[in-house]
Amino acid sequence: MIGYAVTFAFACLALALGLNLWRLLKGPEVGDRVLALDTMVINSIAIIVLIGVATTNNTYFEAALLLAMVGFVGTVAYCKFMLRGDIIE
Amino acid sequence: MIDLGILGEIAIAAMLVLGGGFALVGSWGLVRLPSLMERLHGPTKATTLGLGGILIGSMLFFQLEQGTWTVHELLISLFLFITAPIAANLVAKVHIHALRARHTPTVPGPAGAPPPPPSGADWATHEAPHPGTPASTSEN
Amino acid sequence: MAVSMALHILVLLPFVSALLIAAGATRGRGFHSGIAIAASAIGFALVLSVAGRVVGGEVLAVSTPWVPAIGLDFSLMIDPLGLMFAGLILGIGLLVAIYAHFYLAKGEATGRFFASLMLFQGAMLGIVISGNVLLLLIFWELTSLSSFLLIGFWRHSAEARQGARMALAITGGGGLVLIAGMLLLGIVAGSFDLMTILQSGDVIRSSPLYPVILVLILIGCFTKSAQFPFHFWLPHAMAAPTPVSAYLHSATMVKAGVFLLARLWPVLAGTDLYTVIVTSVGLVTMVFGAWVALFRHDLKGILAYSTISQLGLLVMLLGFSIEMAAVAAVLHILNHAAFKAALFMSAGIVDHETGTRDIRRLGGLAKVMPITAVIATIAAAAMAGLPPLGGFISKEMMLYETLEVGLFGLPWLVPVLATIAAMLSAGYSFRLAAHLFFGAPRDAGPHARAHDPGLGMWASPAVLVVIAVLLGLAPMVIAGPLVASVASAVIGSAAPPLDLSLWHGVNAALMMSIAAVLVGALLLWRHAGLLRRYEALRHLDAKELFQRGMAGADARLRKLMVATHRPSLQRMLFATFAVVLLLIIEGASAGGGSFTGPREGLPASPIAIIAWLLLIAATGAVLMEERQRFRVLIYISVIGLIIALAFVHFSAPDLALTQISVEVVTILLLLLALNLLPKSPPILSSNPRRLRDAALAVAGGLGVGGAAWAMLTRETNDPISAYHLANSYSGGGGTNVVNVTLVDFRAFDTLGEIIVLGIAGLAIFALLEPTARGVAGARLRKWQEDMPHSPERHPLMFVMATRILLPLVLAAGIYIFLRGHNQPGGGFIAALVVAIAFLLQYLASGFDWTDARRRIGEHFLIAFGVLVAMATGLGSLLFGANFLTSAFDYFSLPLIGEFELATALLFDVGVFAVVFGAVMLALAQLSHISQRAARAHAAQLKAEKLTHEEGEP
Amino acid sequence: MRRLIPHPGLSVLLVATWMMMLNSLTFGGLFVGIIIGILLPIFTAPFWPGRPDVNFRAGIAYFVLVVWDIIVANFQVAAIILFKRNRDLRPAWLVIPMELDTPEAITVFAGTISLTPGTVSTDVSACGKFLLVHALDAADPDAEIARIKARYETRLKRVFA
Amino acid sequence: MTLEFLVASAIGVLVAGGIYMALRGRTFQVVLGLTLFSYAVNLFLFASGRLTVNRPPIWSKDIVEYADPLPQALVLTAIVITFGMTAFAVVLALRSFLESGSDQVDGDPCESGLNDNLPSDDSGGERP
Amino acid sequence: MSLIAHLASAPVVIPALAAPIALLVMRRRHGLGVGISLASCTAMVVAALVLLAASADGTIRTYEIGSWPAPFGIVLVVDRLSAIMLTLAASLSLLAMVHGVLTRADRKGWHFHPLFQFQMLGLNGAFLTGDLFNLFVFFEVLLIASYGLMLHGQGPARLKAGVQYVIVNIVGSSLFLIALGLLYALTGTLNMADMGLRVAAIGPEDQGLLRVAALLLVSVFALKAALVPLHLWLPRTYAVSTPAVAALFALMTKVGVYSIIRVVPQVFGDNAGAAAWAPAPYLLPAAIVTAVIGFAGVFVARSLSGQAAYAVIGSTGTLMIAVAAWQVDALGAALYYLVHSTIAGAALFLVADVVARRRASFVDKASPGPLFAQRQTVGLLFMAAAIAATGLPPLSGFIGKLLILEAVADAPWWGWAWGAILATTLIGVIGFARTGSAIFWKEAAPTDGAEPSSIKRADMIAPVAAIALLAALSIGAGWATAYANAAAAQVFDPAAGVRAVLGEG
Ligand code: NA
Ligand code: NA
Repeated sequence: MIGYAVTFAFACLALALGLNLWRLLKGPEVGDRVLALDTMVINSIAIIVLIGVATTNNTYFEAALLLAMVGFVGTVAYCKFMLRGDIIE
Repeated sequence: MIDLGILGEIAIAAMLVLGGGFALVGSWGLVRLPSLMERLHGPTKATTLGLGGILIGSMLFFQLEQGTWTVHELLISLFLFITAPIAANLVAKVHIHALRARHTPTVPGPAGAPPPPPSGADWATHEAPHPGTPASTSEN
Repeated sequence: MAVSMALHILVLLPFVSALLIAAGATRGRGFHSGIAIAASAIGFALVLSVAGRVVGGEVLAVSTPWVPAIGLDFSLMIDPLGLMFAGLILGIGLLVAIYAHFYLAKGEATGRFFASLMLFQGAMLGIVISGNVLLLLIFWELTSLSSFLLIGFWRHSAEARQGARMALAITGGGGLVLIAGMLLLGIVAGSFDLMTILQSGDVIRSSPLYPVILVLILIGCFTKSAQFPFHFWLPHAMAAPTPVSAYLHSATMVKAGVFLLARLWPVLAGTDLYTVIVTSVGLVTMVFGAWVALFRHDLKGILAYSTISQLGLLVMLLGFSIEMAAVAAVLHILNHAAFKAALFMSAGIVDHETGTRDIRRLGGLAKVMPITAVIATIAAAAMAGLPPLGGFISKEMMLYETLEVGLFGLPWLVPVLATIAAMLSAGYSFRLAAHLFFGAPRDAGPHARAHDPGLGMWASPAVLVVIAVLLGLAPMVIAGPLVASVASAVIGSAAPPLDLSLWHGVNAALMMSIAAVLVGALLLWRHAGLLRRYEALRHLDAKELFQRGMAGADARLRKLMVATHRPSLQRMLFATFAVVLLLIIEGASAGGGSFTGPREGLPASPIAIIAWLLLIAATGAVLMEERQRFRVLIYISVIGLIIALAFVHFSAPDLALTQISVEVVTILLLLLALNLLPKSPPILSSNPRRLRDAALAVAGGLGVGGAAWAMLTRETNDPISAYHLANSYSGGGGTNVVNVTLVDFRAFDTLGEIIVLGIAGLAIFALLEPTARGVAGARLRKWQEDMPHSPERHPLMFVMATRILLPLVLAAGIYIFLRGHNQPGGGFIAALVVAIAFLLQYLASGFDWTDARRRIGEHFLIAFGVLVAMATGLGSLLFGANFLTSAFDYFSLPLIGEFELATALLFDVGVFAVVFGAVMLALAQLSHISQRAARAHAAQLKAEKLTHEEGEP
Repeated sequence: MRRLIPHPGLSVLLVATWMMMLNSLTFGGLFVGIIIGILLPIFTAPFWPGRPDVNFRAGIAYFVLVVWDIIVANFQVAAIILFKRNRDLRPAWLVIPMELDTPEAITVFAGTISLTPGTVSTDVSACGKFLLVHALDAADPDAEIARIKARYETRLKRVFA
Repeated sequence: MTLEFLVASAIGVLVAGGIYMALRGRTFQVVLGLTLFSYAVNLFLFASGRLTVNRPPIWSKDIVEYADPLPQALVLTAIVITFGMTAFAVVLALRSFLESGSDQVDGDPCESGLNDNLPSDDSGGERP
Repeated sequence: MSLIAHLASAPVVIPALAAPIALLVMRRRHGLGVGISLASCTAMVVAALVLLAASADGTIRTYEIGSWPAPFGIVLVVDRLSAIMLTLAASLSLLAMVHGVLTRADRKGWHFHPLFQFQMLGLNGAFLTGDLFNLFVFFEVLLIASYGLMLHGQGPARLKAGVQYVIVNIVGSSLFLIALGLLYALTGTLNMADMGLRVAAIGPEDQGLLRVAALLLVSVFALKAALVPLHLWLPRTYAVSTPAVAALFALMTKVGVYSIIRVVPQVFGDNAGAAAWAPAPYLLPAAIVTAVIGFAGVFVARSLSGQAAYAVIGSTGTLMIAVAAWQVDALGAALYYLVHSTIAGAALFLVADVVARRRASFVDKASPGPLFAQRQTVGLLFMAAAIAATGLPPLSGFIGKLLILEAVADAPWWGWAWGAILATTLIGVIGFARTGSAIFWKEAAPTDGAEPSSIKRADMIAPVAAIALLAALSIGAGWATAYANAAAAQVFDPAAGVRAVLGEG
């Protein structure tokens, strides 16, 4: 049962990534693209956690943790760039 | 290995399905909602819960399947709790800034342009926060 | 004196004296000339001291191994031929030095002059007494170099500079050809020892390489000896001071070619090829030189062409491949040296006294300069081949020998042309003497203050003229034994019986001589008319041709080089990719084997396919929207994310961690830079170019992707990493094999890697530190923001979030650092995480606020980190182990439990410090400059506003 | 004491975080965690000037409430995304007057609003007295403002006493 | 479809993209091209250990099979070095732009190291 | 283990310590930093000489970093070839450093001394390592340090050239990694000796891939060596660099040549199947064209530094002609000429600087300028450097060229090689004679009157020393060529290397 659930979740996430890509390419606003990227990061964290479950291996959690910690830095930087140009002023 | 009860299995599977489902819904919202401000709601919430579901599923899984407590997932949630609103906030700021600056692809959504605050001051994105107010985190 | 010492002194003396003169270059003329005269005199005395033994048949030789690998020995050898030339070089060198002392004005750079002169003397001596042909080549090239300095002595004159360069180009180039010839000669002979080569004549002449060797060596000789068509450098070398001409063009430089022809006569001569080439080149040169000499007006020009002609004579004689002709050549070498040096010196005196060398402005000088007139007239008579002078004897011998030689099957050709040449040379000799010293002065100006110079100046030519006379009057006494022994040395066997005298009875040669003199007189008589006709003809000026050729070559080469070497990065990269691509294609097709290997593939899950699609789409988007720089960065982020996921999927957690954190820092960096760069630049490339680039890109992608496919579908080949897996825990004390590899098995790589990063930090600092000044500073000040920015610097929520994130992320960093040895993580990733935590502060709260709160400078961190890593590595030396050997142990403390301590962890501290320091240094510098730019902008706006307000009322 | 433990809440959070990262309960781990919990806030104190007074009990209660709200409201948003047509949506801007007066409190308030579904904090006014919030589907903006103020701001005022 | 195909084709696409971008005329594009190229290179180097799913090289007593740790260590080193190089290149590109006002990668045709800022008819500064 | 056993690591340890220490002390005490830097260079010379002497008898010294046995750990290998390169690098570093300090070039920007020491670390590491990936790492160390040094002092020309130099080399490094990946995938090892053994066992189905790897790897080295057509990056980069740095850079192309010499016989030698000597057919034509292009550049360049830069290319071409014969005596000749041409190139750059410093705005352009200080001596120095660069007697270049000519005489293509070498010599001679006569002989009235005030003779120390080294190399040519030939013989006996590195087993 867990196996099916994992497969289902993977499928959902795969689809989600595809939808993110669509928004990423479509835009139209810069904010849309940044948002799409941010969502991709969050979905990726989920994927990494799922890989851990699927392979019964928790070696990958650090990757997920790190992505959660620093993934948004990119988002923030992109936004700061759009707002101020100079991201570190 | 601890015997995995059917209930545990159901719980894990439910959490994973829920999580996957929410993640998908969040990303679907990103695609179908009419403008950036609406789209912003999808990922920041549905996706967090989606991830939350998967995290809880994972925690349960390692507890029930492996007999090892993992609390790493909570840590991930903690960080997301802190970072997700910031990301959303900044994207929103970019939007209203672009609206005001008339950057071309940016158009107001169904809610229109944001109204100004009732006081004389404008929003911080348009007007530097006044010194001495809580909104001001001046350099010193 | 021991032979070896004498020889070494002989060859070293000029060089040592050149050095001495150069060292005392600022001292007086007397010092310089004194050393030169003394050195030449000592050398000459040395030659005289051994002359008896050598003429007596003894060959003095000494050899020291120098470069055995190529058979280059420092071998010196004096046989009669070498002796004669050494005597000429030193004897005439002595006279020239004396002459030059008086000739050169006080203010001239006599130090430079005499140093170069002695250098040249040494080089010439080296040529004639080398016992090893490679050594000879060295001296040969040295004569070209030192003559370059001598000819260009009056460097303010363009003539001198061009003449020097031309001489260098021709004689130096000929020397290079000679190298090829000599090397082949030595290779065929099996040795570069001169004696061995001289004994290998038969082997060489029968070698299939003989024609090649011959031609190459002849080119070397002909260029040096100014043979047609390489003659044209010589007249232009006349831009040199006269002592130089007297030296170079009488007995030395130009004679080097003749010397070498004579030297190698036993080896090369005797074949039809040799005879045809050498004889005809000599003959043509002889006639041509004499013809031109007849119509020159510059005294030195006349002498130059006469030298060309006389050298042609010598070459022709050697070309006959007849023993008696060789004897005649030897004798004429002596004669020519004597009269030509005397003539050059006389010309110099005339020039010195009258201020001109134009024969059309001179005349009747015999009245005012009688001594000079006597000397020069006798010398000219010798040159004309008048009895009872030495010139007559050798010329007559030459004419006699011409009768023995048939060229191209025409027995009359050589004698007739030789006689014509003799007529012409008589003609120009007569003209030289007559127009210079006799008749009426043609131009009062130069004539006015002319008088004979002091003894110092005329002594040298006088001595030479005396010799020239004696060579005619008592040839057998003066030169008989020498010529005989030299001739036998040239021939390689005993010389034919020698009978040098003025009178050999009435024979064809005498008739030809008489004809020559008569016609010569006729030419003098009818000179004016002939000259008009000569000048009416259009003459091909070889110098002009040479210079035009040179300029043309320069222009064309230059155009080609500039066109192909445009500093275009696009070209550089295109060339690189194209070369590599071609090599990949070649390797794959020539190497053979299969494309797809036998390894079974792993099935791809739908999510893997979607991730792949994401990557492809993002890459495509990068290419489609390459000019939308900001968007492109977002797409790059996607690619980075997918690659991190791939690393997770493919069991590489450490890599995933690294990829994630590096990605963030890279994006920050790119955004910082992008802010100051143009955001969407205009299109630069044309469409065909884009197509071409795209084709190359696709091909490159197929190549590398194909290689990846081929690699991935093959089985592994017993990789050494099995050892790492097996020894990681037991030998390295850690379960994370990747980390143990980094800090232990391959810690040396990691040391290099952190140093790379440290250097990058330092170099970035060095690059950006001065940016606020100079042009960049001005540009920064002019920098205009290209979009309206939000006035809010530090968004509230963001700032507050970072306050709690900093300690949390730092804790995570510590955790990642500590667990690295056993679980994914380690110093590098921890450093990046910590750096990101701090960068977040910079992002949120600004540079100044954050920087004021940081405590440790980045420079210190980098230095400290490298030192810690090095100290860890060197620490193992104390325990007798190799550099970077690690140690670890498990300890136990109450309450805390068991824990591990490993030196590798200390090493990782070094890694941490360097990486953190470098990342912070790079980004802080970069952000600083943006900040400065912004400030400068604000300051400018303020200033503008002020002036605006001032202008208002 | 204030210099030794500048942010007690942070110290506790750090120890908890550390233990979560270690993923095991050992004395050794706790020992290191406590050291980190003490040292890191001291080290990072310059980066967090000012110390909000926090009522931890109220804080924990607030946290539980928010988590619950997140879960519940997530379903609402999911329903909107899945089932509500775009033209039926009633997105609106809410301008919420704030009584909170520390940046920490405002941040938590705004963060809460963002995390709880249906609303995203967009901006604070330059005077610091108003919060701009975007609501995904708010038929009655004023009621929504009142709800948010009542549910979160009132409680937060107690947390940041 | 196999993972090997996905990886190999991704490498190929990244290489193609990298080359194309690197051949553009502006520093920023070139740097991005190098970034794409280095992604591909890192993947390639990683792939030299072949693809392995779910066997991270964390040693444990009872596990026999692991992914090859060596390429991973090499790629880690390569990533770090590439980062340093990229950072330097970016800064240099910026610095050069600030100095010259142009972000073109191609130099002035007159600076080929041949220093032909002298009139071209002057043969080495020497006139007949 | 005695200290002498650790000596093999000295050439990397010394600069790796000196650089950070100099970095630390430089901020407060410049003089002390300079002292450390000079001391480090001197120590490297001493260490290299000791290794040179110790390797003379043919011993191959290995040093296992971290005590991990080869091929599993990284091993340093000191044979005659490494010893030669180390000695050359150290001597050159001392020259360049002395010049940099005397001309105060080290003060014209930041971090000259640390960067310089790191550069030496990279060079020495590259010459020492027996591990292919480690070679890559040291390549990167020396490259990034060279970027910093190349841009030292800055200015628009340097920055523009720097962008190209850096980017081309980044591409080169990426290609290096691809080649490394292929080789590891095929052989499962990174140790060069081990790889040489393992290539023999590669099956027929993998030969194409192996050959691709070989060609790719060598083309990367060819890029570093600046062989045509991969040479385009060099002229401007070297011409605009700070002269003290450019002098050291004269060695940089030789690192590429060294790598080719090191890797091809050892890894892609006789038993490498389809990859055996795979690059050989391409190296010779490339070398010949490189020599021609290089000296054509010398002919047309109008500044001394430009000529020096092209001379570096030309000399590499000449050198590679000999290497491309892949025979012991030719390689011996190549090694001798390598040492010579490196020092000669450095001498040219240094002399160009000496000239430029005295001619104010005329710098080292080949246009007549006003009289300048010590013209006589500088002119002589230039002549000596030009003689060295073109390979005329009496300096060692002539012997080097004779060696090469003789060594390739029995190759079927000897005519091409001889023609190229001799013709390029002439082209070079004419080129240098032209610029020399324009600068040292021709005069022009001062136009801007900005004659540099008092230039001391001290800046001639380094170029004079370089010329003296060449003279010594010429006088001691017997010994030097014997050593070079022995080194070449060692290169062509990979089995001995394998025994030394992997043990008898
Ligand atoms: Na590490
Ligand atoms: Na070790």
